[in-house]
Amino acid sequence: MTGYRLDNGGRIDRNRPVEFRFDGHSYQGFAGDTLASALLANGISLFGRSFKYHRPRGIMAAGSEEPNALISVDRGAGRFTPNLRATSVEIHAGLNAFSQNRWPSLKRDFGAINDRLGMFFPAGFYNKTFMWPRSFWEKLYEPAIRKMAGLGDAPTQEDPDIYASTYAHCDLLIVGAGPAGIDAALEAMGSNKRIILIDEQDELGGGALADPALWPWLERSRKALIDAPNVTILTRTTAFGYYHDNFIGAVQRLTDHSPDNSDSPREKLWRVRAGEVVLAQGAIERPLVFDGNDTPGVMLSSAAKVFGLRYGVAVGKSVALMAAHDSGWHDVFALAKAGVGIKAIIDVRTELSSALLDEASRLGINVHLNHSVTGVNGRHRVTSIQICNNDDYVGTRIDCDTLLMAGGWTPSVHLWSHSKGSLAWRDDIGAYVPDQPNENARCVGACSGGWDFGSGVIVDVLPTPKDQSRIKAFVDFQNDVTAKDIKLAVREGFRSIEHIKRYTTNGMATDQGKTSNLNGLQIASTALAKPVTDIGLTSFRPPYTPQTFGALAGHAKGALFQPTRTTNIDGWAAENGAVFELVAQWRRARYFPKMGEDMHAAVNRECVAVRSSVGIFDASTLGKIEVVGPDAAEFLNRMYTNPWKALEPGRCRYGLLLKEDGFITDDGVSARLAPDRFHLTTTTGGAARVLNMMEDYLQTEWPDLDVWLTSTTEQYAVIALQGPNARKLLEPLVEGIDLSADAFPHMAIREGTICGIPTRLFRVSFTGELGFEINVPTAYGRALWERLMAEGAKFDITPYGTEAMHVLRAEKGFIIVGQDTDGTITPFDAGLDWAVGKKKPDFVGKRSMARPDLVAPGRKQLVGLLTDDPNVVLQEGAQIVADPRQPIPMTMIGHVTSSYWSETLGRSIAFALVAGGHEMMGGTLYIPMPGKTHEAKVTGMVFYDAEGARLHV
Amino acid sequence: MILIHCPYCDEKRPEIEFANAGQAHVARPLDPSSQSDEEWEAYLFIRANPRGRHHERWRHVHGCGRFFNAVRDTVTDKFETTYKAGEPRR
Amino acid sequence: MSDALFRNEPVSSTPYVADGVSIRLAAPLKRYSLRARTADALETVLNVKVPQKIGATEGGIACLGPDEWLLRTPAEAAMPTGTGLPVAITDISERSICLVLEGPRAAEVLMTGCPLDLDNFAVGRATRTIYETVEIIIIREGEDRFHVEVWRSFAAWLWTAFTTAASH
Amino acid sequence: MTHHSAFSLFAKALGGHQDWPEQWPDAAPKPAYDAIIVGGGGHGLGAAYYLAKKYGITNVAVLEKGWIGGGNTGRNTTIIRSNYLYDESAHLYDHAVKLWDGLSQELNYNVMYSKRGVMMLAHNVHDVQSLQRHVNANRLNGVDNEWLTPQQAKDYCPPLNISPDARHPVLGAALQRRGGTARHDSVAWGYARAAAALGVDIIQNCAVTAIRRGADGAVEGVETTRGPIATKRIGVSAAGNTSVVMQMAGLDFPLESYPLQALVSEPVKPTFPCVVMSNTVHAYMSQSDKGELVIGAGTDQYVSYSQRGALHIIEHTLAAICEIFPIYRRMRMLRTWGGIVDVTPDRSPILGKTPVKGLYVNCGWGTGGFKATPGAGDLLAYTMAKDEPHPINAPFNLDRFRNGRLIDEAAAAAVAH
Repeated sequence: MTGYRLDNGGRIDRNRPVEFRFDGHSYQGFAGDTLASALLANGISLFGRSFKYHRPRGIMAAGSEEPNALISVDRGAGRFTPNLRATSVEIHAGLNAFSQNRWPSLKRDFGAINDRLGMFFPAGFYNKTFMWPRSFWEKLYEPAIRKMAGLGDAPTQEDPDIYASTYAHCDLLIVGAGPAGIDAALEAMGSNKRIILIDEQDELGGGALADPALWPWLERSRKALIDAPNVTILTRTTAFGYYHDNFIGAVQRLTDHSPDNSDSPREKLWRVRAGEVVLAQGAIERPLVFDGNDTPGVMLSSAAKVFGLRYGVAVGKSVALMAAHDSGWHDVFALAKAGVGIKAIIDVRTELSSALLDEASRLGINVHLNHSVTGVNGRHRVTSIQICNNDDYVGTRIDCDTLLMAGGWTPSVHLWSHSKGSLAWRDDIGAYVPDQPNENARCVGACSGGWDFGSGVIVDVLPTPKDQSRIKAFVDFQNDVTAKDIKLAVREGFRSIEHIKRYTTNGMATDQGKTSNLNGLQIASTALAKPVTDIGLTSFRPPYTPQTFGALAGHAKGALFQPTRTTNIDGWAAENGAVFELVAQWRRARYFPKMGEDMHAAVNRECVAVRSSVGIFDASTLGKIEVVGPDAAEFLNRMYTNPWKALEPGRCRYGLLLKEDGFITDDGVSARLAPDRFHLTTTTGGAARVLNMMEDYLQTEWPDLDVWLTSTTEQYAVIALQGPNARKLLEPLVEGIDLSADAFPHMAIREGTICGIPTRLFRVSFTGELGFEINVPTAYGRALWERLMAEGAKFDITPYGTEAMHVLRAEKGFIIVGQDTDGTITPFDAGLDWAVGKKKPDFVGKRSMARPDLVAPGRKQLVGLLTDDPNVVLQEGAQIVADPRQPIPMTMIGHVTSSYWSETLGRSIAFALVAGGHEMMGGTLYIPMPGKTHEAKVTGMVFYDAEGARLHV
Repeated sequence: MILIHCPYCDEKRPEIEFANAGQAHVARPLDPSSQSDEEWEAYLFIRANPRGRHHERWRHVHGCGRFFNAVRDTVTDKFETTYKAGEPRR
Repeated sequence: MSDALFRNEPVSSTPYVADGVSIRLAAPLKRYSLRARTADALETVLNVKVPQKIGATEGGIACLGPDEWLLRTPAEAAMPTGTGLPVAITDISERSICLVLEGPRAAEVLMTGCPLDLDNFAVGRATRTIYETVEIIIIREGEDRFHVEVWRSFAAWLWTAFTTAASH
Repeated sequence: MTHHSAFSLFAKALGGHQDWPEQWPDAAPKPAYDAIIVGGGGHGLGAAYYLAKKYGITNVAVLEKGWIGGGNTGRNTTIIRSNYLYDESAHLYDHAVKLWDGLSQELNYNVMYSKRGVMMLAHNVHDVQSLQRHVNANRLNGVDNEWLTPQQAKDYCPPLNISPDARHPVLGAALQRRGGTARHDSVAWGYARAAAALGVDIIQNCAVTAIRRGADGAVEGVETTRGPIATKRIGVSAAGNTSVVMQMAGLDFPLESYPLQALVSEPVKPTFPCVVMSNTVHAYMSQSDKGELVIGAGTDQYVSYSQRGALHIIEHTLAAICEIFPIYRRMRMLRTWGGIVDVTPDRSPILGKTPVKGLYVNCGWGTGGFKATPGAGDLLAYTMAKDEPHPINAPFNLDRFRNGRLIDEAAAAAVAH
């Protein structure tokens, strides 16, 4: 034996040595080692510090249930990962791992002072102190607590790795590829079922990997499964959550085990829908609870077997076993045969089968029945143990460097519980086992409570002559919860296991109680003198083991996070220097700055251009719905506030849409193309919502109407040409439409062609200028835009963005739903009485408008505001008061909804919602801002060309 | 992600194709103007919100586009049945 | 008037080719949304056979819902307007583009974000569904060939999603 | 009751912590009480405490069907703030924030209220307008809330990604410095312990099965799984289960209950200094004293009492978190859980009298109830003691759904919590 590496055996590849680093030191292991097995082979026993007391900790387990040996791995810039379990990290060349929660070093940790003071930090201590003086909590106590808490360091740089995700479907999903899972797969393999077999480890086999006798069978089975076309095998994959209707989330780790960072995904999220689920997750061995059970070198018996027989590592040179279960005996027998020195077996029981005793005797192992370990000596590694007879407490010391614990087994019912399958308590094994399924699922093997590693007894705390209130017998090793913490919680009146868990934090560490829950339950049960089943069971929640944020986000990273919708003309805007804004899911050009211009200058220029010549605007994002059918007009009449039946084909109308609660939800100009065909427009953000709302009424309230709705938002690119030269620019390009004022008046629609492409041409204006909105099939949007820019050069055509559009419409008193209204505004509040059909008996929202508060005086109403100082542009969202001298809290009567500098008017303009505003025309209101209170006069909302002369040309 | 049987498509489809549309069989009064404030409040806002058997509406919005009704247990989240809009309450 | 206007597509016209799958933009199609209470009502207007069952396709017409069909045709066919009849025919030719996924890994790429069980999605079937948060229509044209219709403004995102998935 | 202090902790430590008394006795129901609170969450326990402490009604029972603090109190992301838009809401939540300040001392129980600051992100022009409206309204209401530039936001919270190229770039933020977090369980336990010391009976595992009413319709008591209990005053503070309890009194409510998920990461050393909320991206996050990143996820779309949410909600939440805070993509999700949130049509709570005499209600807090805990408790107590609402909670009545006087923060600002 070299160091702790056994001379032979194990599944490691002794021909492939692997160099790696831990805490800055170089070590060698073999391909197939985990960080835990490789370090153990190098004689390392100290792996980390515990959460609260900073006690030295070694390895306790060999798998993903490990609570102690948490380490960080650094794979280079942005690739730092804290809190990995050394037992699950596969070593590879260049692996760079670090211990955690210690300063300045693992061996000399300043925080270990907590251990000395541990008596002052029992469960819930933080509730009882740190309250005086009051200000010290935030300044002193809390920062100190936070610094001591936490485990590893958080990453500090952006993760360059990518992640993948997929859906998958199968008829049979098997979780866990130990012997039970493999058997289930082999059994189903011959059918035509699609089978997925998942296991968290790097190879199939589970417990069989530590049982060389099973290796030939394992190899045969593995080959058969790989060859089966209907079986998909996913190793290094953790099924972490079991959701509704047999939907299982799993994460596959793809690259962390290899030395090189690559461009391929680091991890992959599998979202599996299964016909049937077979859970074969096995069972986890239970630690025993006794003074010093957390000393490095104390570990689970089953873990020692895994290290010995799977990895060829002796966990110690002189090993003792503390058993309450037969399985530990079998483990040490196997270890002894593999060459590990077994010093003694201590068993809490008085009687055991002669087979076990005979085998121990044959192997020359000392046996102490009816004994318990009562103390462990050694700080960074066990040096000896103290044992006592359970009856007379007569004791003796045994020198050893490792102590194994065999406390029985806990079936892994985590996923079963996620699925809401019920559990039944089994006294004989002191554990919950699966009972009635809630999904099409079943448990097989050890996770169903069926195993062949013998029997045992359940002890909550090992008998000891010591004062129970003084010993440190750990239950939750990572969170430093001791048996006496649980008893304290009970003493303080916490009776439900959920309370005990929360008060002590038992089971809330990164292992989520895999090794601590059942011991905690037993101790609480004893303390409360109630059966376990009376104190409840903490519920298991996904994930089974911690899962990477990035993997759960899957491919939704960067460009694939959320789609940004772009119009056909967006590329031109980007190439021409547009500054964009995001509106709903869309990206829209906000303004087009020329060299050296800020937003203010660009917007002023764009506005002036529209008023003086012609501007061009990409309005493609406006929602569009084609409403077709004999009852189209009737349907719209019921939906919108205003009448639609009399609208003539070829004409447009402003439509105002309320929700059934009477408040404005959307608006837009819509056109009647034919008696049974309308072209609606909606706001950019409202398109999907409006269509859904209309479908709702149509399908469920008025299914008798013969009318159908089709979203045509993306069928058309829409280019607005606005300004006195708009017609002149357009005329030569259009065929089949007479653009003259008489033939094509404001608020009309015509169909024809433009530059040879069919168009629905609207004569509408959101600027107050002569204007057209040209709808063409989307694919031609950019080409048409470029043609208009070229042809418009002689008019100095100016592209303008949403900001100029906002200014222009505000100058004309047009509202923007969602900015000037906010979901609490009626048409009357918004001054849109004219858009409400007074004679209509009903429309959506009409009845609600008659509710008492909606007709009460003093409602907030939309008005214009002109600041006394014309240069002051009020902040949108500024609050308005009637009396600026009142103390805080002030009575606010409204707020500014829209506010701009109007270059055309040479002054600022604003809209505001003001309580009783319609009755305040000419009055003065105040806008108190930090450092200055502004004054403004209440006005009408139309600031420019009130008579509309510029429109009707 | 629950599976929902669309009564129009006649197959179970994943939840993300659907939009829940609230309690079922809350019919809009034929003559809203005749409704008292209390009646109108009930139509607009009062909901059963039962712990157990619940009638609700879904829309297969990213599928066939249709609204339909369902009976689902709100404790287990399991569907008892789904049926087409306009069919009587089950 | 000078040259005819060019078409501007949201994704590259160069196919993306990866191991086992290619992704390309289909040639422009005429598309119509056809709505009626029954297939028969549509047949009367269109004078062609209209599939009755949701998911079925026939002659370029896919039945997407109980009252909704999608007609896709390469031809510049004159469509009736259905004026005055209880049907709705709406030109949606340019609302979406079509991405063609072809090759033995086509289904695998689609399944990275589409929650449907494509093993049980027969050739010839069509449906509206979703890829992550983006609505799509898939039409299985062959064992290894899918047409994916997506609204234009989402097409660039979907192209990136498909090509990224194909590259893995 | 042992007074909690560093000294008592020290003294008990010397005794091996053997003589700590019960924090609150496990009471059995008496035949009658002056007042009963249905629901042993933070709100209900708080109401019982204030009934006894401020209004002299000490013969009070809190009836909890499970274990106290086991509902939304123990399942939320512990955010405390009061920077609400409408006067009514700002006053309501600020009443609570004022009580949070000093609550540890008042209860002699450290609830670990940490004024870490709550920062709400603006990602587009609409958000900027909306959050500036909040800032201005709060300033004139005397509620602290200030506007930050993107760089100031990053200075306050260094992990924040303020790249203008982000899918949802940060255009600014509103910061309430008094906002923060508290330890959720401690709030329930602290109120329970303090209320019990004043004579309140805290009765767990006692589900109300019926509400008894007299000939005049007024309440006379409740039937429970532990027998009948007489009382003339019942305050229902049952969160997601309110509809079920109200139906026992024949009342249909404007409420729907939805699953809401939350999650935490593995604990790490201090890395995240405040609370950040983004309504546009649907994510909010803080770091607990223990070191876990605490993350709120979205609600599922359907009514459910299963306390079980869907995976795609978690996927979307973590995708959003990783976009706003890209340094955390390699962090790992440790635990998820689900609560049941009761949501009203205007997403504001209902706190006041009901049409049934002697029956009072506190519900509809949606995703935002934790921050209101002391205020809701105090105001429910006031309303029960005086048989009329306090001016602060008077606007949060049931009548508003009839007369239309809604308090719709969400509609007003697209800010739901």
